Amino acid sequence: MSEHILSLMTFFPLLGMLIILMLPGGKGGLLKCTTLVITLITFVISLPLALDPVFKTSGAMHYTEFAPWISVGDYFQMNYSVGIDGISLWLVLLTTFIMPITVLSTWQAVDKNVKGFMALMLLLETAMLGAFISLDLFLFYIFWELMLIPMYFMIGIWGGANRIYAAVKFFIYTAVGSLLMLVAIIYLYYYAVNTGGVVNGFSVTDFYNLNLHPELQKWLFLAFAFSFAIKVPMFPVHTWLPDAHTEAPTAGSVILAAVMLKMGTYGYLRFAMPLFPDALQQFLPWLAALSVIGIVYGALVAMMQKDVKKLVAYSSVSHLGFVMLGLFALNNIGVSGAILQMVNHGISTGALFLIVGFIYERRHTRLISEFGGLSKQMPVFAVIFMIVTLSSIGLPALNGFVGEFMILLGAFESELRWFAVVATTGVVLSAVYMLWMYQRVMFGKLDNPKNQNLKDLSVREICIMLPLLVFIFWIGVYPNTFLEKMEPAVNQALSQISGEARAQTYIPVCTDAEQQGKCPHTYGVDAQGDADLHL
Amino acid sequence: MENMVQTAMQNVNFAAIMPSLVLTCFCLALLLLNAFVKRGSTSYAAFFSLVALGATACVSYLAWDNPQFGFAGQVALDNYAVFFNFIFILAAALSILMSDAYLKREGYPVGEYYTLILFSTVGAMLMASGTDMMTIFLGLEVMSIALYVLAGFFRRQLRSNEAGLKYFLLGAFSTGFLLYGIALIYGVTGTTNVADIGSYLAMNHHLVSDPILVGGMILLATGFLFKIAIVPFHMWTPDVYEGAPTPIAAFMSAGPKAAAFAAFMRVFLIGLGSMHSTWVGMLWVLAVLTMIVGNFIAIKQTNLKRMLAYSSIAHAGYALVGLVASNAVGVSAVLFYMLAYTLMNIGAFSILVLAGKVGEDNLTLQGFAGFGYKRPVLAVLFTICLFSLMGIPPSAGFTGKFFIFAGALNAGYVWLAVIGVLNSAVSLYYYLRVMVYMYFRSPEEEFDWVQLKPGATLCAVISVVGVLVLGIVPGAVMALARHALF
Amino acid sequence: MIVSVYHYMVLSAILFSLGTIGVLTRRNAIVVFMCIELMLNAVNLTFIALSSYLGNMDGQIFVFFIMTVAAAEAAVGLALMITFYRNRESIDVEDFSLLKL
Amino acid sequence: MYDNLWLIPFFPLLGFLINGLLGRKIKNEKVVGAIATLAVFASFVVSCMCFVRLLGDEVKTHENIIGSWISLGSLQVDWGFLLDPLSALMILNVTGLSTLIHLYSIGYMHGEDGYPRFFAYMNLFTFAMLMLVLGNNALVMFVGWEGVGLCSYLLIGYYYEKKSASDAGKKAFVVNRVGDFGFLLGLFLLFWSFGQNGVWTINFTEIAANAGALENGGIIVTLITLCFFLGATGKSAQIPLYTWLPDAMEGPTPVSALIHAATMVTAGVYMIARMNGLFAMSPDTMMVIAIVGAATAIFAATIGFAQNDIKRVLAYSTVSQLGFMFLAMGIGAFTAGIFHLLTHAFFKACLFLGSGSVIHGLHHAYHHAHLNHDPQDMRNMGGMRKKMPITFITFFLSTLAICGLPFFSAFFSKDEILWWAFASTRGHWLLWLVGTIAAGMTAFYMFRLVFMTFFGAQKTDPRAKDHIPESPFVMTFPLMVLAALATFGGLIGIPHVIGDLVGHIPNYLQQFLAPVFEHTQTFHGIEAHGAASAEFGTIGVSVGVGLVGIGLAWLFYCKYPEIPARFCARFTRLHRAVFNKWYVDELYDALIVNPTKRLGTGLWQIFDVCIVDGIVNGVARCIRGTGGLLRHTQTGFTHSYAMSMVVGVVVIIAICVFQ
Repeated sequence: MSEHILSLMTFFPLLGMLIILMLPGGKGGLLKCTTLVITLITFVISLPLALDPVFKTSGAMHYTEFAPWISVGDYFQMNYSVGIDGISLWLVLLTTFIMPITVLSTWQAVDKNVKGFMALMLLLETAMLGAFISLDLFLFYIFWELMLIPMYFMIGIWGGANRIYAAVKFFIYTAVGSLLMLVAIIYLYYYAVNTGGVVNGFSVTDFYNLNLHPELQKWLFLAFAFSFAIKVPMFPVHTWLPDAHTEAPTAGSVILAAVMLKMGTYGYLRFAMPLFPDALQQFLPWLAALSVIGIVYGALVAMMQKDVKKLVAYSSVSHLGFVMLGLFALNNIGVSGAILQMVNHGISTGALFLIVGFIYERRHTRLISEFGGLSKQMPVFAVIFMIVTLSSIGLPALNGFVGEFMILLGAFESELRWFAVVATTGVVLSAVYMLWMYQRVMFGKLDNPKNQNLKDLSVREICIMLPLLVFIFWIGVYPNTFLEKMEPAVNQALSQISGEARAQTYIPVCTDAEQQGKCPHTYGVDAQGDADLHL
Repeated sequence: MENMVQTAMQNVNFAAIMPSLVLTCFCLALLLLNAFVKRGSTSYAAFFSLVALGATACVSYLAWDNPQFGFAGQVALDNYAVFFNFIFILAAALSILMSDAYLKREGYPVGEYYTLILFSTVGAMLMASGTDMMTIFLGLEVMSIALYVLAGFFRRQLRSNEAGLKYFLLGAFSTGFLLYGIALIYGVTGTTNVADIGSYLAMNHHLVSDPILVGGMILLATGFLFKIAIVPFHMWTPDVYEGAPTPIAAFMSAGPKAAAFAAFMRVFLIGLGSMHSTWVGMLWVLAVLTMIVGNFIAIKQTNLKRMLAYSSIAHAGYALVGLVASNAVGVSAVLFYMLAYTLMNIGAFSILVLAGKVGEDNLTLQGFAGFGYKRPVLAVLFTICLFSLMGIPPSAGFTGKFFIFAGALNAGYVWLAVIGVLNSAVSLYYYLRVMVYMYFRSPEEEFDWVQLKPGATLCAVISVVGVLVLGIVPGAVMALARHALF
Repeated sequence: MIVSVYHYMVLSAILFSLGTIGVLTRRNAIVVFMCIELMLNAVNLTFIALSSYLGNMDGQIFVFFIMTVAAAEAAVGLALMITFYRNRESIDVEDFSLLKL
Repeated sequence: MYDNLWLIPFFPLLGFLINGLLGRKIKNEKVVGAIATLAVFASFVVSCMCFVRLLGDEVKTHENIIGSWISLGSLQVDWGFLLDPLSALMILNVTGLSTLIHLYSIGYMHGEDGYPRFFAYMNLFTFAMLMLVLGNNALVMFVGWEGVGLCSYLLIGYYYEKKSASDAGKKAFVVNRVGDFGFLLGLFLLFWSFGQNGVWTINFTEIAANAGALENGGIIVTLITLCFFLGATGKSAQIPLYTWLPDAMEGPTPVSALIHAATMVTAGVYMIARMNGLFAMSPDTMMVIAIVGAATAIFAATIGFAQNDIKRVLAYSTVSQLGFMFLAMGIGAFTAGIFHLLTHAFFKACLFLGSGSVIHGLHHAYHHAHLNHDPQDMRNMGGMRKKMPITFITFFLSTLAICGLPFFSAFFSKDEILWWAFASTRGHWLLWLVGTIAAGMTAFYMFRLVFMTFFGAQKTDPRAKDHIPESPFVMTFPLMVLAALATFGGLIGIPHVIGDLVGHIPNYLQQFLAPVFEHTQTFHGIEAHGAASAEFGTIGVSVGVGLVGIGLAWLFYCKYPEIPARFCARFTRLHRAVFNKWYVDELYDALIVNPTKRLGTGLWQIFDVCIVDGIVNGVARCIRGTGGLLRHTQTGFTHSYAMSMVVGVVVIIAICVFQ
């Protein structure tokens, strides 16, 4: 049981999807409840992972499962190989934790073909969890691409006015990147095989040990980095995000912000950086520069937005910039801060999108100018909104601060000192755009007649927000709960990147590795043409 | 005198042509049957031909791992041929499944239709197992002549006539090139037997750059590339697919294309393997051109049949990449891809058959607005096929492309692979657009004319299941494809 | 002068080219088809010449096949043309213009 | 006892939670007010106990670690508190004043809607402020640092329906954030530079202990301290970041008294005192601080001349007084700075509350008469002393104190600062001069205020004038207490010269604070040396200047009230400039705010929409365009198809054969 906990957790939502498809389409309530239950069960399944003390002591992969999957002689070998360490642990839990909340948030928001929506949500959850736990690049890629499909439909079917453009843009934008990564993955594999590297399938952990030629690393890294950069999204390939976020239904935006963006950052930390350390060193300044530009740029652009949702979307660009900077600091403070900030961003920005959803459901507009003085009408909402805003600003003793502080401190301790200095201005700017938005929405006279009789948050909506608030304070006041479990894994990853772990010699993994070493022969290229090919 | 006869008789080995033989017999039987059954219903013929195909499949299966050679090296029923036979049979069976209701709807309930499909299948099988230019040529013609008729089968429909005529004229034209190529190669090597050509050229390597031989090689390639629909020999494809009856378009895009590939690869890898350096560059360029032209023009299409025609050109380009790689991975990837493509493309066509009105004027993007809400099940099946054509996992399309590009990269054709994936990124656009219309637009029609005809529906379901299976556990089939290499 | 295989080759090449040019230029579908036949016969000529030059029969056997196939093609082709003519009252190749772009 | 330090911030937090969560359920104002006040009072009691305990204790520094906060590798941060003489004084100051002001607010805020909200915020503020002063490391201090900023944001924007109020709140927060930017950078630099020497710490005691690790007067330490000072200027409203404080007067008056006079704004001073060892290591920074302080002192004073809003005058006077404190810190007179911090807390709190009482009265009157004049405009006041005697007396005493008349509290603190400025090893006679002039100006505009408000003819609207009540006891009681403190509070720090005169009264404050500052001062040889005569001289001068200021004020605003008008008419441009605060806000808008906004829009509209998306959509459009062109090769004519085949073949043959 416990050794299959990851598979169980990952594929349970898929099972749930089938159940949903069985149910009659008419009964929206039933469908929503079922989905809620399924996601909750998934969350419960994933809980033991969080409680397991093993992560405190070892940074290796745990709960690993391995099964040969596609094995075609000397051609290639793909395995179903999954595992989890202190890094993916929190992202997995973030996913399972955020899903029930998003389902709850759809209660009123989604009324047309609920069945499809719920099915897609569950499919999406499986895809996201799968991507976080895959240790085989091929498997990872499958889940990575699979994620696009549900989100594409979510945006396209339940989205706003400009949804078609947004959906198609989202799909193609992201796919272009990942297709290049696919080429890189295959190339990496055959390079490994043909140069006699011992790899068991597309296993990342084996690829870590390859000593790739720097020139080669450069190209492969670029392919990976580009693909992940689009997902993050890093400046300047972030332009799909505002559209996607703005058009997506609330649940979609929440998932997109809370989990899917983390795919990119996670991809950097798990794949791009440790696989190609030399290339990373080569591009580090440029990438750091892009992240810092992203921080400032996102903030400046967010400041001038007229649409609340777009504003939050751009703020994501800024926050993710922080995360990337933390990763590139390449020291345990920065990287741990980055991982923590991934979780924080998931919670805070997720909460912000939910909040935007609340007022959107009430007023069916997202234009800041349409609001004003709401706090008179909706005091509870005002309080929650304020707390979330502050956590997104990074007020000390709330979650945002710990992450940002560690990231900046880490960056400052590393070679990226000056980048850190520039990035710190983001602290000022975030206050500007968030508070300005809060002021324009919540403060002032309640003069717009349409806002005169808005209802304050319902019990359900408060229940949606409460768990998030709990974590906002928890991470802010006692982040060690999370830090202590990610520290060993982070150190592992860092030693991987710094190349200390790379010195170890290849361990033979599968028996026919020697034949794999030989490149499958080529027809008739040589004039004599090997006779054994002929009839 | 006597021992001459002896040797001749020794060379006769009916086992080597058994599948074609069996199927031919069934065809003749069906022809007679048609003569005695009164017009109106063709279900019996469809059923009969399915049985025929089943039988043929069994017969071919006997030859798996038990290769049969005969007729002085004219035919070889090796695993390679058997694998392709299965593709042809599958393609034919699926098209036949969707045809019955279709013919009724369009008002051509004629049994000969099935006979013709079976005949062209026979031709395809001959091509796949032919190891001599003569057999290959014969197979090609048997296949094509049947297809000429099928393309123009709706004889009261001008579009269909036009499709048939265009296909016929251009097909015959390309045959001319093919034959001239064969003749020239014959002139240089003194034989029409593929293996002998190969060994001859391997021994006299100086001939490889001989202009006559090179010219012959290219003319020969032209003949095959025409059938595969490779730029610049692709032009007939959209017109013919659009004009031909939909099931025939589906069949043509799968079976004959695969057959042409089968023969093409056999001839070029074994017969002209020594000239690899000469033709690989040419195919590299043609593959790139084909992918680009196919995808780029498909973007502008509004008629779905025509769009699928262009997409089939693009897919021929992807498949050709595997041949350019011309290593074990690449070639078996082509085998796999042909199977995958057969499934996903015929699946897509079967939805068109089900969704079409009489005359099929509604098979446009606009015509599919809101299809997803009115006919959810069909729409989902269609969607899966389209995602597979895009190459999004987990689908046969993805694994197929993955293997193809794996071959290319293994052989070191990085840029070819990059161009390939970028092209499939382009292709996303027009496939996604279909879904945009199906799901993101509100329905304008009730689609009440759409009934789930058992045959076509079964066909769709089979294809989709196949697509998913090949997408999730492609290992076994790919292993077969690997095992099927000559 | 001695008529060598090269003369045959050249002649057939010329015939083939004539056929090709015909296909490209003539408008009447039947004439176009006859041009194709001309190409095929050029091929036949090549085969015969080469076969006698090389001294093996394969070429000549091939020719029989080609002739047969050509006959079959002719049958099918003419049938198609007739059906087309029925609907369009023309077999001008320029009139096959319903399907395009 | 020391292990219960955490109780001190805990009680206000508790109060905040109760009022914050249940406040709206508790309908009764009295209960809400009582809860809040008692919460603060409780922590005041605890603080007193700690203080007393510390007085009698040999060991002067005690830490109380609650638990670990962030613990990762070299970064080890605790939730910990530090009690030493400095923080002991501060907690007394904070909790004491806070209690009084809470008490006052019960009366002042009576009948406001959002009454619980107000007290919740006030408690939260007290909590944050206590975290700030008690924190045993820079990060916990930063929690308080930002926390007080947040509360001031919330309380300034208390009347959130007024745009001006919420604007002011936002401005305060953002400007403070600019300061925090400096604070953070300083923190990073500190952590890093200490780390270079193997000590990874941001703990104050360890910083003090390892300060030697850094190069004395080196660039690093200068940078660190300058960064921290930037933080201080933000929090304590010094040039260039002082602009938010006057606007902050949009908040209710008790808020101004507690946050923007007595406690929060002095956080910067406290922070410097807390890290005096570090600051003392960089004479350059010290000089910068001193100059900025002096400049602020005099600059703010000038603006104080021309304001008519009673609270704004007090606000600028606060800025100016803070300038004095920074001057003190800059010249190494840490004790004097803290001393002035305390005395200023007393009298400025009293002044604000007094003005509040006046405003309250006028507001009441206007309300009664259904007028909506501005109750804060001094031009509508005058002759108040008869209407509200207690307020007047307390206010007058505090004014005398701020003017530094002999034996009032500021007399001792301010004069000590000036003496240090004159005689300190880090001082300079120019600094002294500026300070003295500023003192004189203070006297002038403060008495201008007093005369305009309490003396002369009553200029209040006749319909309202008869309805101005004296404030209730809950409001006057704090006034009296504070007035008393303002009057006699100075006696805790009598300078030696005077002490010797009267007969060996020691400087208690100096003795008490010695453990914190003495080491630094001796180590860096910071001291004020000079003859007693010289010290008496400076004292005399400043007192004289003060009297002159008062005299001028009397001339202008009692004797010949027409003079100011004529003066304004004479120097119109100058007056307008001063009246508009030297146009500094406008300058900042023009130089920073608007360009940033324009940049934001530009980046969005041009870079995002045009360039990036332009490229993205452009590529798509190109592909579609190419498709449209290629499409036309598909003419539908069999000839052209055949032609393409032939051409294809010919070209390929040509390439392959003739290459």
